[in-house]
Amino acid sequence: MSPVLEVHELHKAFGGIKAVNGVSFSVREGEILGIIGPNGCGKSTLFNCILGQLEPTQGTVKLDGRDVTNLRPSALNRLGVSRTFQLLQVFPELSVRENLILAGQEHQGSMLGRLFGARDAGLSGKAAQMIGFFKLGHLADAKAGGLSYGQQKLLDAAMAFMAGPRLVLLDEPAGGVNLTMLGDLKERLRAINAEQGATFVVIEHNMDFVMSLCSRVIVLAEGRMLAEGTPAEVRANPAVIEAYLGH
Amino acid sequence: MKSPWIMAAALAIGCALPALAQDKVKLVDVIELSGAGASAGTNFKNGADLAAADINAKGGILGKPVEVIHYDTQTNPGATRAAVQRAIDEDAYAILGPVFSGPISASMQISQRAEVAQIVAGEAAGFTQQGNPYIFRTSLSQSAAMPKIAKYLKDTVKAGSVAVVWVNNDFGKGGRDAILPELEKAGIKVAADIATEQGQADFAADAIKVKNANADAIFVYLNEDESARFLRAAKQQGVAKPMIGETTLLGAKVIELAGDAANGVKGHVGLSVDAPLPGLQDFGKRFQQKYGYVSDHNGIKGYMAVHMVKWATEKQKKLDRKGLADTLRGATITVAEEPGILIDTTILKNGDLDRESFLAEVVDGKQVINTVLPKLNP
Amino acid sequence: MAEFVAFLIAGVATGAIYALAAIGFTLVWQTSQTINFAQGEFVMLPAVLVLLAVKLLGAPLWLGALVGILAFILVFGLGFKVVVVDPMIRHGVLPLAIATMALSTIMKEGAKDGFSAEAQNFPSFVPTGTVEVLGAAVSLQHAAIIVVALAAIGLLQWFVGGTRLGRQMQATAQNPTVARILGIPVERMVLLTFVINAALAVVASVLISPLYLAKFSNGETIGLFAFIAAIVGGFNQVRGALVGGLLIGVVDSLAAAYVSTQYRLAVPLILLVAIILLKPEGLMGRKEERRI
Amino acid sequence: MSAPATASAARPASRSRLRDGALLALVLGAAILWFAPAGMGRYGTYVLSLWLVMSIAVMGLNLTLGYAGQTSLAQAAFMGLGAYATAILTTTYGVNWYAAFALSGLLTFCIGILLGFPALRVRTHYLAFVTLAFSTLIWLLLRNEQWLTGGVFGIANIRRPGFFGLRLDGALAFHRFLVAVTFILALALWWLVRSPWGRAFMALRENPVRAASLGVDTRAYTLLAFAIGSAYGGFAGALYAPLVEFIDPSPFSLSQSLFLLLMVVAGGSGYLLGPFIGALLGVVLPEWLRFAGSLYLIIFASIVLILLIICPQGVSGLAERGWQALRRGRPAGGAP
Repeated sequence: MSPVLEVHELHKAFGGIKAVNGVSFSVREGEILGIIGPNGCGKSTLFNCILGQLEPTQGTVKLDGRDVTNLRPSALNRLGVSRTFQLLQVFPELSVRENLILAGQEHQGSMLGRLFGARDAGLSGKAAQMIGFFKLGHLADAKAGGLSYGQQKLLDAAMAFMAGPRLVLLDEPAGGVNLTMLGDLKERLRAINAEQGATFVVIEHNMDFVMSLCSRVIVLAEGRMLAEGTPAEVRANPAVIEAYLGH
Repeated sequence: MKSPWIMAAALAIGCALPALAQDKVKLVDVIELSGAGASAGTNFKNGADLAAADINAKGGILGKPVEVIHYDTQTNPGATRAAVQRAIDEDAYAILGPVFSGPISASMQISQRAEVAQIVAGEAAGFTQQGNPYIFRTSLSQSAAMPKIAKYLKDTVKAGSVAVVWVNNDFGKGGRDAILPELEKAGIKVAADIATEQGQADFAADAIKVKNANADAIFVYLNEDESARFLRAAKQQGVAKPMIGETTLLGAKVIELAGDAANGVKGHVGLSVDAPLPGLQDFGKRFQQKYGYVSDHNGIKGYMAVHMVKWATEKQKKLDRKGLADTLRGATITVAEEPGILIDTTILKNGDLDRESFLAEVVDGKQVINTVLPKLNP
Repeated sequence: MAEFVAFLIAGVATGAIYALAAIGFTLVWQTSQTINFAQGEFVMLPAVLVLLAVKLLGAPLWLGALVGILAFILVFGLGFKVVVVDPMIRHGVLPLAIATMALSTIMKEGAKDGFSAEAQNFPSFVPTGTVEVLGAAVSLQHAAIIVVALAAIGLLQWFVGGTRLGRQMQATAQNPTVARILGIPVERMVLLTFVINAALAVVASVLISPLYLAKFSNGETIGLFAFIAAIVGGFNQVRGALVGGLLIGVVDSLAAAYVSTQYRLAVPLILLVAIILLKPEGLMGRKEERRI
Repeated sequence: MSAPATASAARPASRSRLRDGALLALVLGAAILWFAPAGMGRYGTYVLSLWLVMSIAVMGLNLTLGYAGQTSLAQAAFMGLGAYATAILTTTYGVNWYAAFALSGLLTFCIGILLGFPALRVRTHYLAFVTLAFSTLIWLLLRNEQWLTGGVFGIANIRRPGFFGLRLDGALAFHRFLVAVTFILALALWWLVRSPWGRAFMALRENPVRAASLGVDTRAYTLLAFAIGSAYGGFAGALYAPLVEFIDPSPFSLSQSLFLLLMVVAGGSGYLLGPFIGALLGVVLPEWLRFAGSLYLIIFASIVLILLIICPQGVSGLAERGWQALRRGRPAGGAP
């Protein structure tokens, strides 16, 4: 079975600084891949290169075998790659429901069809389902800007799944979320993975979260891949211990 | 959310004032009080106010006091049209102003439809050539003034080539478009054709261009303060050729602002408080007394406009709006008959004027009238 | 060639006017992200207030100048900051920019109705006369403007870099949150920049008005050109105002000379667009961080 | 132009309901305005007509700025392009007004797309500066190309259109025509902002990066926001020309673009009815203040300034806040 995402020899330099220095890996269908590493190891830059937010200096990104390097974020998303951001990124002036409909609408029909078609682009049902799934039912018509941080985080994740993506990249989903919410979030992600067979890549700082969620983990340090393996293997890897304790 | 509509209706009703009973002679002055034309408009307004005060002090028109109401055009056609429309809804006896040709063009059809005389201060040639019988000027049009200048350049200055400096608004462009064919007719070469912006910060580049054109004379057609600043810049750049202009180059304001640089400037003056006519000089004194500065030609126009209404109304012996325009058309108003007209004036059928004008020169910071040019059709 | 030099020098002289007016733009932008559409009126008004004070009080010029200038700094330095900027700054750049447009109308109309619709001479403390620069005539007034613009920018650079107060101000401009943590009285620093802005406007007004005359409508042109100059030079650098001002002056002068007098305004604007598309932070500006 | 962050507890998003209220207000407003001029005189009628025309231009800018978050200082220039296109086509070439109206919209739509391109590179105030330059360049063209535009002397005697043989030359007839056209254009915009496009525009305003990551083609929507907003400017111009029956470059200058921006913000940017309120403030209020004589512009500007200081979100923002406070049963308080 071919991998969903293939990253080959990706480089990204800012001036003289090499933030990502030759990273290659692939993501298999249905797995939850974790990418960890100390601050400034190039995790976010790697993400942004894969997602077309930044132009890689060198290297290729393939989705289902198709070269998608340098594709614009919106085009990539419509091919089924979805993401969340490290900092909160919901649309504060739109309601929870509208946020979700927006997350799905560009995957439906044509531009003109969206102008003359239904107001909700036929996504009300799907949005309600997501709202239920992420337990935001009582807030469906509230402005997203008025939600608590944890609730916004859930909404953020829900938006990423709205269009039934092939692959979801989550950038520090656990950051700033309290423990109860964290449990909720992990449980929801697992459920989606199990029910829909969705494939994830998670960047995370929170080791416990990654280790308990992911089936495979990649460790980055100074723009390079340091280790790769199951959570248990990685935890036991001396180079990883060195990198983490050394910092 | 219905409130805006209700507010709108209320405001609009507030705009629609009831017509006043005719115990006054109500003149509405639609004039540039803000925007690019504000200086000219303010002069015209003050002139009209002074005229109303003078007339009322002597018992009004046919025993009724004159009331002049001023509405700002913002030097914008849309707003001008609103103001004129309002004047007509308010049963104005006559409309005075505006000055700029855009606002005039936007409003003259309205007064024509309502058959109300509109006495404007514009000098551009166009609007009296459209067969509108209700439009009247208060000054010579550029198409009347420019031949005189071309003749002056040819016969008196004996210039073979001229640099033309003009301000790029309707006034300046109109003057420029009117003088170029006259220069050609007179066999004078145009050595440089230089547009300037109203409110331009600095005239050094223009002065250098004029200097390099090396023409025999320079024709300057700018508004008053720009005229003054151009003269100063030209002096600074060492431009030594004679500066020839029209009313706006030789006015008292220009002389005040330009100081030494104005000396030696010559040209044609339509209306001036320094003209050798007692009426104009007396007006100039009283205007300065009242407003603290010297009136420019627009102040004189405002004063005349009100007196044109007075003369015609007394002539027809009734407050008849349509009759006012009919009486003015083709009339000749003499100072002997109506001192407030300040200078004998003949009104042509199309609203243009014919009257004496002057050739003047600035000597030692004073405008000196050299020659009185007769009417075209005495 | 001599002709070209003459246009160049004339452009530099005019550019100094724009530069002097543009400094204040960059200053208030840096500390409070305020785009002041009334900046031109800020330069117009002090001269008018001085003349008005002389007229109303019947006072000698020095007293009128003192009264007019103090009144201006009080109202348009302090008052502007406290009454207009403070309540609006939290709501983003746009509403405040719009408010300054309304303010510019009030200033313009106020000067017209309160003083005069006519241009007035404004006395100069620089002797009249011209100096020859590379064969071109430059008035002493223009020369003084260039010198003062240079001095003002030098002084500001020294103040910001070399004094304790100035460094506090700079810290405030760069990151108010951190500055506040460091115990810098941020509010007072921002206020200080507005007072400096008003004082600079006074200097510009006093120097420019003898040339440009005191007239209510003068702010329109000066404001537009100062604005263009500030953007071209770099909105977030005080020295950008100088570079931008001189460049725009020269470009304007050369455009009038060699392109078209009717389209001379177009040339600085095309330059402006080119700069924004190629180097948005301006010639001398720092790159502004973009949040993702 | 970040949206005000309200850290308060979750509050109901009453926007959607308000927008449907907006439809009701539009229908009602059109009905009132159809009959309003009765007994108002030609002046009152003309001012109302002018208000409607300006409202259309402000509506367009409100779409570009208020909904899609793209600052434009060129709306008056687009109005000018529309007005001149219509005037030239109808007076010089004898083109039917309706065709000229459509062509004006098409022209400004296309030029709007072109002006949108810089928006793909630079944002916020830098974008504003580019549009400022564009606005002035258009004005220079209108003034200088006398062979085409009449230059500073403008174009006079612009004919008013008819309607299936009905003459609309009279003030009241043309006013009613304007009410109908404005109503249709407002309705179209109402539909647009409720459609998925409207949602995408708002997403573009609030967070373009996030929007792109959700598949929103930010490039296409940015260009469309400019194009549609500009086309409304063009439509307004195509109506302005026959309303005033004369045009010259002055109403399409940079200061007028700024003034239109003022109307958007003062009326409430991002609200469907905001443009009507904004244009009411910008067009009708100064007329109404004329009783104050020479001080009327100072009073007008002071009112706008005070309004903005009290409520930077404009009148609609104030109304929404008051409405919400009322519904929660407590008096409308100050700023949040």
